Amino acid sequence: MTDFRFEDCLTRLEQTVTALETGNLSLEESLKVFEEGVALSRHCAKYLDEAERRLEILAKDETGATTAGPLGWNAEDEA
Amino acid sequence: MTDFRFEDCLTRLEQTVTALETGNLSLEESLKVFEEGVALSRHCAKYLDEAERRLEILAKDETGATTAGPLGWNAEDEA
Amino acid sequence: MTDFRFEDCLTRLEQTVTALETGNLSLEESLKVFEEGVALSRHCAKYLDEAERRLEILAKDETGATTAGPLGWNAEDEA
Amino acid sequence: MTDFRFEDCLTRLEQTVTALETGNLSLEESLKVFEEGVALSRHCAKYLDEAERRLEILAKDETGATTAGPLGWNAEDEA
Amino acid sequence: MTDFRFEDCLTRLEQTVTALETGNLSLEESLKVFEEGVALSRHCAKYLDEAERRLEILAKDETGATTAGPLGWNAEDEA
Amino acid sequence: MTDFRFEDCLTRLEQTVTALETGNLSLEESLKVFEEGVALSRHCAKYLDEAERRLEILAKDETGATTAGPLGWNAEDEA
Amino acid sequence: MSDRTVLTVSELSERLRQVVEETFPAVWVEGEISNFKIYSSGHAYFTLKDASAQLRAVLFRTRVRRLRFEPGDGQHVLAFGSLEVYAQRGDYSLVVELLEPRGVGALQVAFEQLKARLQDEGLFDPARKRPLPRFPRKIGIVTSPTGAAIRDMLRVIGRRFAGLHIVLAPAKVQGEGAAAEIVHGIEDLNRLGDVDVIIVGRGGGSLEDLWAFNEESVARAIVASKAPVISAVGHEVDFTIADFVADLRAPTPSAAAELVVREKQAVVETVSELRERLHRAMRRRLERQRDRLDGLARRRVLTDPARPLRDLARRVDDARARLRHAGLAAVRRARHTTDVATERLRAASPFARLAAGRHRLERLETAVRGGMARHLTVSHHRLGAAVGRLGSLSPLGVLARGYSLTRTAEGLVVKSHRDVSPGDPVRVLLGEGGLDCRVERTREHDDRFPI
Repeated sequence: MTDFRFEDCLTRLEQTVTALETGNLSLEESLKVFEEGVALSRHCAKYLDEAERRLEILAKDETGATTAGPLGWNAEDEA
Repeated sequence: MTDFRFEDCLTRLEQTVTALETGNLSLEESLKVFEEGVALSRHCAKYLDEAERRLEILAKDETGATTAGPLGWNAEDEA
Repeated sequence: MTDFRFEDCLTRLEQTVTALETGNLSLEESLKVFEEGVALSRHCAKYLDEAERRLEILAKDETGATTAGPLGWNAEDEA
Repeated sequence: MTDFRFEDCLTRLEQTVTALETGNLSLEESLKVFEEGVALSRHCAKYLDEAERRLEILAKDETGATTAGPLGWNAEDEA
Repeated sequence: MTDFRFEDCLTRLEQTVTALETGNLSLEESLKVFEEGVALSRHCAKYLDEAERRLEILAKDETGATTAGPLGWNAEDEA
Repeated sequence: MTDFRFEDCLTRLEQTVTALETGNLSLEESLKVFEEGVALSRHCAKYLDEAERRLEILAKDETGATTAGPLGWNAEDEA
Repeated sequence: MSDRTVLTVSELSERLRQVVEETFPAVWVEGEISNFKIYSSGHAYFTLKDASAQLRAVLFRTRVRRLRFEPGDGQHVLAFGSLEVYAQRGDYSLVVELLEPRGVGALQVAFEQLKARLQDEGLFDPARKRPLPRFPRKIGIVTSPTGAAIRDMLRVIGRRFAGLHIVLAPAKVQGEGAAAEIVHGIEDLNRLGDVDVIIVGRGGGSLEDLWAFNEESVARAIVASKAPVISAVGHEVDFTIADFVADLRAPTPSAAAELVVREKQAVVETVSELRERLHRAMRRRLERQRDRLDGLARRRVLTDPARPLRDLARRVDDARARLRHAGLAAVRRARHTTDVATERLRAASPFARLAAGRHRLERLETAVRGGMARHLTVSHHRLGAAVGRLGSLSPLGVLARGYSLTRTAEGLVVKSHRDVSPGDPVRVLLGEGGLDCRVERTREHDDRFPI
């Protein structure tokens, strides 16, 4: 999921939801789908949190030092 | 960004704003653009601060001693 | 600036001022030009102070000893 | 300036003053002319002092012995 | 001035005074002429003093002894 | 001036006085003439003071030479 | 008319008298006596006449007595004397000294001849005559030591001037040998060398008495004398050859003495006056020169020679002051130009541009932050919506009703007893929590209600 962009992730989450809503899935499938949705949502939230945190850091960082790298999904994997 | 003139820098910052405002960017892209914008703005502010400082020094310097070099971007880079 | 005569210096100062007043310069250029202008104006003022001082000394000096050399920019550069 | 006669010296001094007063000279020229004028005026004043001193000596000298040489600019130059 | 007769001396003194009074002389010349005039006038006065003294001696000297030599300018020069 | 006769002496004295009075002499000449005049006048005065009455008579001695002897006779007594 | 000279009778008579008496001091006249008359006074008056003229003549008593003949009318005579004008009567007459009958006087002839010869020689020439010394110191006198003449002269000299040296050369003045003695006297006096003047003379007498003074030797001696000679022979009208050749003729010896000797006081005064004039002239001369010198020495150019210097010094000072002023003015002008340029420079300072730049920068920065924040907000919303919907769709909702879900270790849901074998671990998901179980046995049938 590393290379997923936030928007792609969010889109999949919404597809997952839609799949669940149709109700055509077996319990097992819906459980799988549901779990994926939860993971996706968590991922997105985390990304947003991180983004906000960095925004705040940038806003407050008077020293002007930028954080080392770009905000990526990888960091989440390690969390 | 070393060789950018202040005006160029400001122009890029404006482009950044436009890019952000159009909303066509992914969140990741936005973040990247945002960070660049912040960096540009800091750069400009710093330049302005430095310029202002030097002007003030010039205005107040009754000893007539001029600062060593011309007011340039290089000095800032080394800061 | 050593070899400049006072009049040359003054002429450059005036050119500097005119350049600044027309407003066609970039901020960097105008800063540079302004600093040069300030330096020129200080140079001229200093030269005038020195000239006046020497004038008074010469006018009052009853011993008749004249100062050694001509009033030049060099002396100022070493100040 | 050794061979100048006092009258020539005074005439030059007055010309110098007039030249300065017309104000058509550059500052450097003015200063040069001024210094020359000061030198001339000192020269003249010194000569007059010397002349007066000799006149006093002559007036008081009851022996009638005249001083050895003529009053010249040379003597002054060696002063 | 040894060989000058008193009258010549006086005539020269008169010329000297006239020359000074016309005022056409340069300062150097008039100083020289003045010195000469002073010397001449002293010379003449001295001569007259001496002549008067001898007149008195002769007038009072009842012994009739005349002084040795003639009253000349030479004697004065050696004084 | 021993050999001068009183007569000549007086005549010269008169000439001397006239010469002095006409005033055509130079001062030096006047002084010389004056001194001579003083000497002459002394000479004359002395002559008059020293003159004494003598009466002599010439007689021939044995050799036939004429000698002058006193004439013992007082004319005044008979007057 | 104005140049017409008018004389009174007296004046004319006086002039006539001078002319006549000086022109004819001694003259011989030849004529015939008439009207001869001797008055009671003893003087004789007569007229001398010839064919066409006549001349009054008088013979005083003393002369009358010396006459050697008896004069009378009609007698032809030679008369010697001088002419005198008698102003009161307006006539003139010959005062006769000698009167001789015509043709009688051999002496007369000799006199006339000698006089003519000496005159021709120029011995009577006035130009030859030497001036007398005005102040003689030594006076020689040739005369008789016993005569009246020496007495008279010494008296006069003694009275006027005490300090004179007089040398008397004694000489017979009449009779045999008189001329020789007179000559010797003159020569002896000259030999002394220092005699200033010589008086030769005697008292009056007859023509014969005076004759020695008419001798040529005496005349020559007088001419040869180095010292000027005064002749003083007889009284008034006795004229001799000596009188003619002498440097001066005195009528009498005492007159000669008076001529020679001046008053001493006058001489002394003359000398002192000369001395006075001498000193005065010299003093005046010196004073004049002194005045001239003082006048020159007092001239301003000599007493105050520094005067022109002061003018020049003022000129120099003026020039100096102007120089300083002009120099400072030049600097001031330059300073003004510089100040104007500097003021413009200050006005053109890029400070304003900096402010504008900063303003624009701030705006842009705000825009950047705003854009980003908006983006994040939109993302949050979208995520929130998705998460909300997902929550309501959880398949685990049935568990709450008592159902449970059993999965294999591989996570597969166990739907049939055949899905597991005894001993297999299974995980049971409950409404609340879960169970980790192991399969004890499998059953083909359970106790559920048949449907």
